[in-house]
Amino acid sequence: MKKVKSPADLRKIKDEVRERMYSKEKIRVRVHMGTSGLASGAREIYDFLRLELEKRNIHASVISTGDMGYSHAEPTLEVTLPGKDPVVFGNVDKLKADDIIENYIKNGEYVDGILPANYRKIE
Amino acid sequence: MAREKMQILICGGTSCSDKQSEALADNLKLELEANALENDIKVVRSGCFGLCNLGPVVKIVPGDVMYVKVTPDDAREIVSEHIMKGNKVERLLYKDPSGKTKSAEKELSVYKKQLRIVLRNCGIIDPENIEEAIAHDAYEALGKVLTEMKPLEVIKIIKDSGLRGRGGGGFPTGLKWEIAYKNKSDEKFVVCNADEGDPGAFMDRSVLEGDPHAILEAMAICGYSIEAHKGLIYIRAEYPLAVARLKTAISQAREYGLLGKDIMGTGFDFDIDIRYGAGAFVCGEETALIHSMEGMRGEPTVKPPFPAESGFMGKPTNVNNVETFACISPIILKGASWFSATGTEKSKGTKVFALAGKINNVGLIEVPMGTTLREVIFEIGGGIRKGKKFKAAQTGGPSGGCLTEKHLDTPIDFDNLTAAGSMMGSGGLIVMDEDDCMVSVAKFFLEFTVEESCGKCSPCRIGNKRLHELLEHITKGKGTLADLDRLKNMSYVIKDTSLCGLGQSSPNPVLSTLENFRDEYEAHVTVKKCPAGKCKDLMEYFIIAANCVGCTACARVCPVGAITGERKEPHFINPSICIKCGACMEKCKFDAIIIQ
Amino acid sequence: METIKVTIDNKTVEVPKGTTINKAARKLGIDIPVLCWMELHDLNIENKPAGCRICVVEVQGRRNLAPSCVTKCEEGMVVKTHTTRVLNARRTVMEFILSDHPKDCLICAKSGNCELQAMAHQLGIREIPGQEIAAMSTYRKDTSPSIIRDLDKCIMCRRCEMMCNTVQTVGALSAVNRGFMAAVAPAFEQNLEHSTCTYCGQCVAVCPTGALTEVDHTPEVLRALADPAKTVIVQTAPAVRAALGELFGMEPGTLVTGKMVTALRALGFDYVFDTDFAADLTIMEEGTELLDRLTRHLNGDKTARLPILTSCCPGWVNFFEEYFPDLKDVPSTAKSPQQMFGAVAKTYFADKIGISRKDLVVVSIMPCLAKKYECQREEFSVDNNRDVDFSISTRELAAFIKQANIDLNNLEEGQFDSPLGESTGAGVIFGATGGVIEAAVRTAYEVYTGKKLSRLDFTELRGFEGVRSATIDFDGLPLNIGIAHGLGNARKLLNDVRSGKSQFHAIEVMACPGGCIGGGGQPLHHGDSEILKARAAAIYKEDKNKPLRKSHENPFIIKLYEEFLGKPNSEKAHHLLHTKYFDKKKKIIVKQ
Amino acid sequence: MSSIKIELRQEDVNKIKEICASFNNDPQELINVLHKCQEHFGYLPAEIQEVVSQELVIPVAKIYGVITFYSFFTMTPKGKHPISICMGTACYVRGAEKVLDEFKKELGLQVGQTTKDGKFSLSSLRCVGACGLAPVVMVGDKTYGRVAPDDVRNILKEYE
Repeated sequence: MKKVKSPADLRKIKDEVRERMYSKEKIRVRVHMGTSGLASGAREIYDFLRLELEKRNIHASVISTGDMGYSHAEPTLEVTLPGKDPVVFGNVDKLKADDIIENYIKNGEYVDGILPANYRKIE
Repeated sequence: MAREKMQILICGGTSCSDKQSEALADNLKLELEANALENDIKVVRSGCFGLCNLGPVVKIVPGDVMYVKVTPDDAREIVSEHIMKGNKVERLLYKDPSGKTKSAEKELSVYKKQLRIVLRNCGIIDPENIEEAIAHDAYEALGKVLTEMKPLEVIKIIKDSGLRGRGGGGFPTGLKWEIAYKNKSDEKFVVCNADEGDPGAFMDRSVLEGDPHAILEAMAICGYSIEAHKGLIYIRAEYPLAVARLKTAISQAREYGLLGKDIMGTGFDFDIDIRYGAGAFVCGEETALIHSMEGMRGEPTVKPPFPAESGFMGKPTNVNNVETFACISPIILKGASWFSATGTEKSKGTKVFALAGKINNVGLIEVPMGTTLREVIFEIGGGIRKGKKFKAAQTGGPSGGCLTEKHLDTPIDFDNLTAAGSMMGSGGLIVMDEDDCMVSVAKFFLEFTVEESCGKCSPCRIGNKRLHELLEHITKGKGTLADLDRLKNMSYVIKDTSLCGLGQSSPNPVLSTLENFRDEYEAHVTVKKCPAGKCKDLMEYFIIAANCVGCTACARVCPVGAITGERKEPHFINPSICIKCGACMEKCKFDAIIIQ
Repeated sequence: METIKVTIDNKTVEVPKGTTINKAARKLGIDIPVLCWMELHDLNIENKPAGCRICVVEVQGRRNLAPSCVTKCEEGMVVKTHTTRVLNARRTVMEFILSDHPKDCLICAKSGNCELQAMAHQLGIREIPGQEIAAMSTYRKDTSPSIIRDLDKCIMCRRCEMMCNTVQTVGALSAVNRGFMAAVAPAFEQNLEHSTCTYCGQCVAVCPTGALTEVDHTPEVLRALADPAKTVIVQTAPAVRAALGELFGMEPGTLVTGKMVTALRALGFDYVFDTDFAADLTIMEEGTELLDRLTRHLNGDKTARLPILTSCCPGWVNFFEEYFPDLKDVPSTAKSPQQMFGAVAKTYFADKIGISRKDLVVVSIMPCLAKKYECQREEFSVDNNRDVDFSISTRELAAFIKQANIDLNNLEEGQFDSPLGESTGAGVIFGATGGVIEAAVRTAYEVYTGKKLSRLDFTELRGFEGVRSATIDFDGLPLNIGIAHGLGNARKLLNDVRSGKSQFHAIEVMACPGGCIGGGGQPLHHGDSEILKARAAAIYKEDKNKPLRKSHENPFIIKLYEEFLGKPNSEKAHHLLHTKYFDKKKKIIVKQ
Repeated sequence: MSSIKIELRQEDVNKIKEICASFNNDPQELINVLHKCQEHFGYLPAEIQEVVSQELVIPVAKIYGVITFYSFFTMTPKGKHPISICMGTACYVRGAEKVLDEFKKELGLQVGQTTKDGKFSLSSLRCVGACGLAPVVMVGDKTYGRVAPDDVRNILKEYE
């Protein structure tokens, strides 16, 4: 357990985690699992990805997050390939998830149903 | 990993209102095939880039080159120049007002309609992992406040930022904090109102589920500013996931010393507990919320005294909603002027809306204050479903009113919405199309209010019931023109005399539909017709003789024997027997039965 | 005190900071109508839910109309109380309220005395638009031994709820449901009988409409009077005479003892007696018990528990049986005057006139609704024949007198019959808070010290303060006395007794604020505490005018003991004049 | 006067007491206590309210007043498969009312009722937040999206 004893401690954690989260080598998959996502079956997709990525020997971290707000396209997930911008896919079912693994994660090939970041972020 | 293949992304898709992109995609594929590239280069239909006024847009990877306002005819040039030769098609690149060309998506993103401040981390971080939150700036603002600022300095930044309460009323947040700060007491409370009760609104829930630490941190900052050491989150019990994530977040924050005693070694103590709502919309009103937190019926009481003077347990209490709190940390970190640079003169920052109803892209969006309804509905929202005609957008839920075609280009902010007879409310935005009967919509909202009225004051308890009854009467075709005046008078009196915000705003849906769609009301009471064809009692099923082949299918399916006619002769529906079940219309294969 | 200036209807007035618009307007002679709001100023009772919205006014600069009952004046505030906007709003709100209220005024128990009816009249409502399509919120009617609840007539003023919870801390009533079906009811919307209700009747006393009324027993009384085989006698409680006149247009505080006696006689009662006689008897029994316990206690007898608590008030008895059953050996075992009267009447007096108890009907006129329940308690019956057959309230008596076309104003002053109509001033003051203990002190002092009292007016025991205490010097023994009226105040003293903190030797408790003069069966005060004060003054006036003012000097009491009872607390007295209490707290039964 | 006997099993009494104690018998925690009790017992019958009343020292009338105020609390047991139809605005404009009517018709129930065999209960709720799937029906924990009246019979069949 890390007790944060000062703002400097906080910054240390921040830097460490950022390093870990955004290290260039890692594939990151975020499954959006808020109520809306879960109601549309995001849990199934999450389980599927964890299992299949391991089976297919792809080293990736799969995490659950809240929803992005794309209710019309739930379930959604985001894949960040090393060195690339995150890409969000919508209306993901198992078939699509398989497609995503095979085409995008393995080959960087997009599949239909990409939801580009349609917003600005604060930097 | 394989070398990166070239790919073409085209915005739009089944939900996009701009049908050009479909033809464009087809043309691109044809062009690729013509050049035998269809196996090497993929054409992908993507969702909206948020650049609808530049659409359709085509993005080519690698390189992230963006072409704007691409027509189907441009397919050939894109393939022959860019794909085959690697030359950018200059004329399709975006040129900013100064004439400078921008080709990369990143450069264009400033033109995106949405700006995520509140939703900055939603979908980005694992809400159950505090370290990911910290990696995305969580608690940095708290650290800054605790080590570098005095309470009044924090309050000043919030005041200067122009942040107004996102719960509905739009009261300046900094001012609210200042009042709570000035009321000295041995004990004070910070309350987060997460009792999102608007039907069709789920902004707060998404934030709590996606970024709970943003709220905890902001509450602690508020606590420091008003000199409170205890925070309470009042949340709907119907949000089990949000509750679970909040609980996890609270315990992780305690573990990390970011809540509890001596936060970050600064000597400041602040802890947060959760209180549950139990399904009462009125508990969104702050005095009702406080009573509910005290274990009582959530009945509102007269203000003053305001919670800032006498709130939870009679102590000074500052109540803000989730979205308001979610704005706090960025304001502290980036400064008041950063925040106030976005928005309109009197409404700063962004607003999250839950788009729902007859709109293609149902979901959560966050736009700068001042964005127009047109941009929200037709660009971000992808327009009306099934290509139907836009009729109205209801904002502010049961407390709001509807905006119509004439409001499409009004910048959305607190004051404009109020002037248009609606209100910001918590951010539900329900879109209606030509098939929606506005009398029925008003009735729907009144039904909600009647159910949710606490019953304490007579205008809300009885008056809303009477409004609902009269609307029902009208939708049954029994109303008169005089009833419309009565609707109006009752509405004004209920607004004018009710005890709390619920009753003071509950007639808004009636008044605003009456104002904007009076002809529709009049049709109901004079010619007894529902123009949208929604009101069952005003419908009449009718057989178009020319289309009817006399197959007798309708007569056989009619449960009450209202349809007569000889085989192979046009049939006839007896309206006095017909119960308007619609079975005949479903059965008819010749489109011979219509509703009049 | 800081004062501020406000302008109401173009007139400016200076009021202390914190004054509401409504009160400031009253200072200017502007009577803004109120409905739910109610205040009994001297008793610290205020009901201000700001729920009815009848009293709304226009405050310059405010978006909405403001309820004048709770909105405080601010410096320079400009208020308009009768603009067209205000008048239209007030009328429309009233139409709303009436649209959900039965229109059976003609046969409503509250007719003529109903604040809603009066308001409808004042606002000139002549029709209710849309009534034909307006649903009404309807509820099951509930009749308990004392109180009838007809929630169809409830307007959610919340006065009853406030009385039951804040003032009385009985907690039998609560707002239930929400929205259109919101009402005030006991738990599970069961009958009052199954709730913690003490029948104190304070809810009825403040209800502005016919939603809460008393059970009317006058038809039974009429039937008994019409039965030639029955001898019907009546006893009248002290507080009745100080209030009955109000219902005949007399000023509050007018004593109508003699006229009341004449009226009762005219109604056909065979004997008109006075509960005051039984009050004197109560002092003999309770006073003796006090001295006995006190002496034993002072002599170190641990079984003698102090303080002793008075037990005349049936609402109070119900209260401690419900909430303090663990202390049920603390109150005096003496029955209430009503029941002592019944017990003596059905034995001593029945014998005297030579009839069986079955042929004697005892009617009591009480300021109280709990008395209706009390006389129905099983332990107060012999062979299914009640000691007191019927108890009717001051209001019922007035209605009865009017039905018989008797004008109380024009009656001769009559005299109570003997012997059960003879009383002292000590019996009379039972009607006001502090009176019972003052009467007890007058007797106990002389019995204990063997000396004559030099003064009879113990003003230190009088007043309207909710909890009072005084120490009376019993010739060297300082006797600590506590007084509480209103059950919430009683609860405070009882909690001290329970925790052993109480320093009192004796405590008087009356369930109703003000004592019996403010009872649930009295003419409605409509929120005017001046009325209660006037009634109390009348009680003390009657005491002052009595030739005898100490219970033990009542010759007929002395005779009763000589002829019948022996001495106070004798075995016979115990049998007839004392009772026991029951644990009525809800029990959780474990199912096997 | 009160004369009702409250009958409960000892273990149930103990459970309620345990719940109350976990909130320090604090009357302000009434709503939290009721949530926990309903979570455990499924509903809040009079007996439970009486025990909570004694533990927290709140008049039972007040507890009943609170329970009848909040739509989340119920005094009648829910069915084995509680059916909730979202009546949020998004679902409403996409036809939730017709779906609700169909459930009413199929089950012969009104909102708030439970079938005689205790199998189904019907309720409406405000916005489950799956507006993209409107109209939404929940049976137990399972969510059904884009439900049309014609789907109702099939949904019910799944639970037969």
